[in-house]
Amino acid sequence: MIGLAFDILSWVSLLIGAIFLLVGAIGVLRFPDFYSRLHAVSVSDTMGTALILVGLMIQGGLSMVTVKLLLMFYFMIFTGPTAVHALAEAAIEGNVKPFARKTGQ
Amino acid sequence: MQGPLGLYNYWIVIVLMMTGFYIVIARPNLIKKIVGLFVFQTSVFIFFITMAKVEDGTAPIIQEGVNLYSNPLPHVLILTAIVVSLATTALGLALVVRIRESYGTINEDDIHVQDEAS
Amino acid sequence: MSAATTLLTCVAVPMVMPALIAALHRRPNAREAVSLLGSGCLFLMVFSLLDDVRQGSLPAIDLVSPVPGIKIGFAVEPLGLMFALLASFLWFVTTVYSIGYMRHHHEKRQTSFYCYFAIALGSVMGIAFAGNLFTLFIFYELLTLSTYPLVTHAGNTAARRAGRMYLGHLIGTSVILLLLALIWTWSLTGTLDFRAGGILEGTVTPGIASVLLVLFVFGIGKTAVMPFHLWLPAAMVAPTPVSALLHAVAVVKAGVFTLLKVSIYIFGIDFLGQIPATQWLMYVAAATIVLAALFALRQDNLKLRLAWSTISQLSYIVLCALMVSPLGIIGGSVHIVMHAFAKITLFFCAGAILVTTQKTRVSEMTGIGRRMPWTMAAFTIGALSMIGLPPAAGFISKWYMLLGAIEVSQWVAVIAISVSTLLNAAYFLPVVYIAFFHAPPDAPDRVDINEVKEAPMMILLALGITAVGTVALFFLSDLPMALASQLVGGSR
Amino acid sequence: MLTENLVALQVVVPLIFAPVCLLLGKSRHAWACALTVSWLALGIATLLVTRVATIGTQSYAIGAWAAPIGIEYRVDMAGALIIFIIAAIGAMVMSYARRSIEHEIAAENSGYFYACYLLCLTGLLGIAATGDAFNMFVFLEISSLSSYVLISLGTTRRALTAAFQYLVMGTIGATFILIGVGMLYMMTGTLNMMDLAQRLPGVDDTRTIRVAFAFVTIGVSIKLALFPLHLWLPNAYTFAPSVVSAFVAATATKVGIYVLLRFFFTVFGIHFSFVAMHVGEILMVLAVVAMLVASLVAIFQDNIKRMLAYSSVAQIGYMILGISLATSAGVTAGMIHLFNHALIKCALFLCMGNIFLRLGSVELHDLRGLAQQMPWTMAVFVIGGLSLIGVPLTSGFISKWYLVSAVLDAGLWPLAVLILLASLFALIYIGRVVEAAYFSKPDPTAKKVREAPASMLIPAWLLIGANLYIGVDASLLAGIARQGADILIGAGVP
Amino acid sequence: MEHLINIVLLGLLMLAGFAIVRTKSLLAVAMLTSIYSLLSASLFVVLDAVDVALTEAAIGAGISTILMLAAIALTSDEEKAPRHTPLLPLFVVIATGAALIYGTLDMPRFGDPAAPAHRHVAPTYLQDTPTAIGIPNVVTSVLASYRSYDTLGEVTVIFTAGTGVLALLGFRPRRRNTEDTGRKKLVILRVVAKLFFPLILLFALYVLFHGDYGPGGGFQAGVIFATGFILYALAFGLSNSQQLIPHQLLYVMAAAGVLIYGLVGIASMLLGGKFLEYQVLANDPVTGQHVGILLIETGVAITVAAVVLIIYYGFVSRRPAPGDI
Repeated sequence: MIGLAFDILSWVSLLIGAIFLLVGAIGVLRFPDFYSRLHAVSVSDTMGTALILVGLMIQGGLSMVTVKLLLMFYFMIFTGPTAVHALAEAAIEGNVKPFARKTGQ
Repeated sequence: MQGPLGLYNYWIVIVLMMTGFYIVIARPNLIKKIVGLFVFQTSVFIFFITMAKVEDGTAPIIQEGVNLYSNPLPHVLILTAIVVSLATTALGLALVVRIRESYGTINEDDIHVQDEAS
Repeated sequence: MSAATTLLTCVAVPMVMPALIAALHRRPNAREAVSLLGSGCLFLMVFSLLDDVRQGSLPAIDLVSPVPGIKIGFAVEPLGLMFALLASFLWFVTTVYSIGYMRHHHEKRQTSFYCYFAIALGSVMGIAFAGNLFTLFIFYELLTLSTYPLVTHAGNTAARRAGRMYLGHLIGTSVILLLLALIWTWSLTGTLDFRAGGILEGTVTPGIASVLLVLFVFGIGKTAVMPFHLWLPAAMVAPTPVSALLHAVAVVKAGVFTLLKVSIYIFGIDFLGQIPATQWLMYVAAATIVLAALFALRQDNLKLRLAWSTISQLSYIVLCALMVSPLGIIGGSVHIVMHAFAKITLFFCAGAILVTTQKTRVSEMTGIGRRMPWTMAAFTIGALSMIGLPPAAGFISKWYMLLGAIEVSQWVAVIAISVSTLLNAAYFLPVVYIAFFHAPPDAPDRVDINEVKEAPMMILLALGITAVGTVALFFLSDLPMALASQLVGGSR
Repeated sequence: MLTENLVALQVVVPLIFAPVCLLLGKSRHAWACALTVSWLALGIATLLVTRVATIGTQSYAIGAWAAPIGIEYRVDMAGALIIFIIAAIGAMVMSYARRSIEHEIAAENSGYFYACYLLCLTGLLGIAATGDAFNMFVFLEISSLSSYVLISLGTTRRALTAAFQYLVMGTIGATFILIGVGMLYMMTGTLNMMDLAQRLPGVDDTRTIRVAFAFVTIGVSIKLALFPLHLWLPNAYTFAPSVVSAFVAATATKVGIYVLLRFFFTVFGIHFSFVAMHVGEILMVLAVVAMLVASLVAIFQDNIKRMLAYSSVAQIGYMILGISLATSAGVTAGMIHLFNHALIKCALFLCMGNIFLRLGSVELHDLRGLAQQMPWTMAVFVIGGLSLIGVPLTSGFISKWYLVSAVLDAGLWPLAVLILLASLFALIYIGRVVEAAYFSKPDPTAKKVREAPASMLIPAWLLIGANLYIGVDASLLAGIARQGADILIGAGVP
Repeated sequence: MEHLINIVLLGLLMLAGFAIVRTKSLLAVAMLTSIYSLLSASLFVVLDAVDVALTEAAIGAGISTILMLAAIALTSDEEKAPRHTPLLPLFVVIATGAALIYGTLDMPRFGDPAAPAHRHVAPTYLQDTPTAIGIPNVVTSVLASYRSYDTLGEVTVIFTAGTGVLALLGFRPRRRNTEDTGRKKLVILRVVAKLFFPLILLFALYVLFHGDYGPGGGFQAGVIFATGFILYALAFGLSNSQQLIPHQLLYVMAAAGVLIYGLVGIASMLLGGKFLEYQVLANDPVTGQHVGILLIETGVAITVAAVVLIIYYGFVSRRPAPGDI
């Protein structure tokens, strides 16, 4: 019974994570400029991977695998946002202008 | 999977190989050529690893209670080949950088023009 | 000194002489003395071998073997000895001549001239004493290579072009055809030794033998059988002593000598008769005789005329080599000697005229006989010998040739010899006639045209010796005849 | 310890000293180190040859893992001959190298140069010694990568493009070999050549093995610059530093030919290669075309190094022609020519190095009248050239002799004519250089140059001496080559 | 299920491959190549080749991509259209591909346990490794012991590449304070990098020493080790990272790795064994194997780390050339 509950929980987590990733990917394709794309990908990606890792941890139970997944989780939490931040920083330095709808007309 | 369909993996790998090979011989851009070689070699690695796979086997790390493993030898060969590929890529790119410095271009056609002129 | 050692020394002496000559390049007198001394010694050494051969012992020595079944080695046999005697004697004479010619003609780079000359003579000795076909081939190539610098001696564009022609023909034919024939023979028989009666008989079919014979005859480009004859006129850009000794005697005679050796010792005269190609090749030789004589008729340049005459005369010997007749072989062998003496005399004369009057064309030589009576007298003797009239040596060889041709009923050969005799007369006698009986033109240099102003002493001396030799050989033909008979006797 | 580990030491000694060379840096110590190691390798190779000649094929299980499990080093007479010529050329080139390298390569790069040189030597020796198909690939890559570097160190920028071109083609070739080896492994489960030879007959009627054969052949053909896959070679030899041209020209393609021999005769077996796959006919045509076309192209080159490069393509044609006959005589001829050509080409390229050192150019028109100023160097060229043509008493003649008689034995006399015709072309291109150097008047504005230093002349003359010695007495070489060929033809029976 | 993942991954690989052909921007090509490599690494996991997957991810997707980006930064980004029609290359490629497909027709089916490749030598490795070598990871045992000579060759290859890049691009240490001025904003990156740098090195050591038991070994460890330094260099600038590890030390390390490997071989010879016969290194053969494998894996890691850094520094310390013509 408990097993089934964990299973359901894990699958829900995995599924939501996947949806997040998908949404992020769609965002990258649909958004008009670099910064907004970055936005789309950073937030949803971090969340998505985090959820997937949680789902997997539930699957793994109390084992060495879960410890490794935890470590990965730790890494993801740090590196994802940092990388996106560095990208944005580099874009500013490289004079990438944000998209702005022309006013008037 | 039985019958000729059991070979689909190889066929796709061959398509991948030929993609890389095509980039090498058809593209005049030197970096693109190196990329082509990289793709070509990586696809050959997939070919080797594919042949090492044993249906229902697991990674060749000996564990209790498992007695069907995939073939470890191609893995070893490919480990070596990957490093060779890295070496080739590094050397090729270094050459590209030097060529760009002395020719001002990395396009093979332009280089030919310059060589003919000299 | 044993005969074998003498044999080696004969080849080695001219080969090491260049070192001495080069060392003495600042002292022309010493240098030329070395040349003279060397050539004299060589002749004496070759002469010392004569006794052995006459007594029937044939000294031989083998050195190394680069490929199994193939040796580099030397041996004496009558034909080779005859050729060696001839070449070494004429070398001595030519050296005398060269000293006069080169100095008076102010040639450059005389040291290298003498060096290459010596090497070329060494190669001729190697050819003459070669113990097998392989050794012969090596020296054959060496001769080509060592005479190449002599041909291009002038260093100008014309000389270089001639040099290319020379190398192209000689190396080309020898590498593609002769070498192929050589290797083929070796792979068929496993040996390249000269053996009395030949080595091919019994091992190959007449068909293959035909192909081999064709390869040999054309491969030995030095015989200047048409169509591989153009190198010889081209080589005439060389200094006259080179033309005289090498391109009238040493090089071309090495060619026909090789062919004689091949037909006697590789094919064997008897086997030669069974080969279908022999007959056809004889026709080629006969055609060469006549055509070259016709070409000679049209040359105004004296040296070129002599060169075409040489082509014609060489094919006599080729004809004899293929005639399958002992008398023919005798005639051919003796003709090597007879023609050599006559032709070298003629070339000496051409050189003498060039040095003295700077003239090269026959049409300019009107009345030259009055100015250079000795030279032109020698020329006349040479011409007579060429035509084959007594009392010149050429008569003897031609006589045997004709006898041989009649003996085996080769009427084409008989006709070719007869026609060419007429043609010889037609292109030599006008020279004599112009020189002696035409009035000289108005002399631009205000010397008395009737005053005798002969060539330098050394030149005269040399051409005198050979002219006398030409006559003397008519009366004293025993030695060459004896050697030639021994040759045929041995092969029977 | 020494004698039983000889085979391993042959390869391992240069390998271990390559990093040492790198550490020694730009000082002359690097050269001294490379020199010592090269001569050491030659010493080991000499011992190895005698050992193989006296007690037969040497097999060495690395790590003590017996053959199909571990990697085997296997040196038979053919392999020993190749190892010996590589080591000998290596020693000669290194003795020569110092002055030339100081002149042509920036001082800060010389340490890298010597390290790469030793690596290249390692790779080549490894290919010749190994009995394992994949190990061969690894060592092929060592030698290839290091030769890309060596070539790229040439004096002009075109060296870079030449090296790049070589890198691309070489990698394609290596990848083809890898595909082929993979298929072989797939069908047999082994990588050891002897084991492959035993297991292949059971599966050799499959399409996979046929394709594997084709890929290995094409891959190796790229490496050995078989016409028409030779496109990388002329540029590479022309623009590489002189020392590298001499070393690579004399060894790299030769090793390629050895690999081809190994695969054709040992691994696939003579029946499969020549009867089932008809590789003999294909190679024969390509070889003849290479001989004639490359020789013709060589005639029209004004850069002498380029001319020699095309000549190499042509000479490879000779070797392949011998192999394509698939007879004992043919393979013997191929191996003899392989050996001789290494000696000849190395001497000729060293000679070019001398000229480049003094003249700064190897263009034909700059060479006019050079024979007066550099008589010893030009004498090397003349003798080497004569040997290339195949004049008697030089080693080239011996090769031609064996080759033509092998061709005649096979009943293919038109080929014999073509071989001799190609040597005439050689006469023409060598003749052009000789004519310029000896029989042309020097340009009056040209600067006077001195003869090259003795350190550069002696190695070249040693090679020429060996060349002439073989020309006079080839029985030793021919015997070894025959023995090697018989082992190959006999499908590796020791 | 595995087949499904397999097919999806292969499909994605094909997409990536075609995208590489079509894309003109070289930076995009470099990223696509990285994706290609990562996809193949995933495929390797599916196909049970975990060691290879780790290596491919580290080397193919990681280091190679960095090198490509560095090279593009030094050259130019745009690819010009080819001047010749691609008919001949297309023909060659199709012919080669057709030959290969022809060759596949007699191959054993994918995953067939009865294929000859799985019956002949490989079973010996799988059976003997636990007893003869005493470690569970068969890939490591084959790599480091059965076929350790290949691995020596492999280290030599990478060493050759390092030497070659040195010879081609040189390697000049930068002075301080030439490039750090513009990077004041990178605070976050620097903090994170500082945090992760020791962890990465630690992880490299884990991969090195755990290679006997799980996926990993000298190569992967060396690359990861080098990645740590590359991260440091990205965050803190080249000169700072070079202070961390002076370039002379890199030379010595690159050489030392190969030497360690070679000398282990020589040592086993001197102890009376064959080249690289580890059994003689200790009294007990299995211990000998352990010692030998550990030593050579360390050698591999040292050389790989040093060479990767040498190559990286070689590229990035080079000034970009002036604009394209």
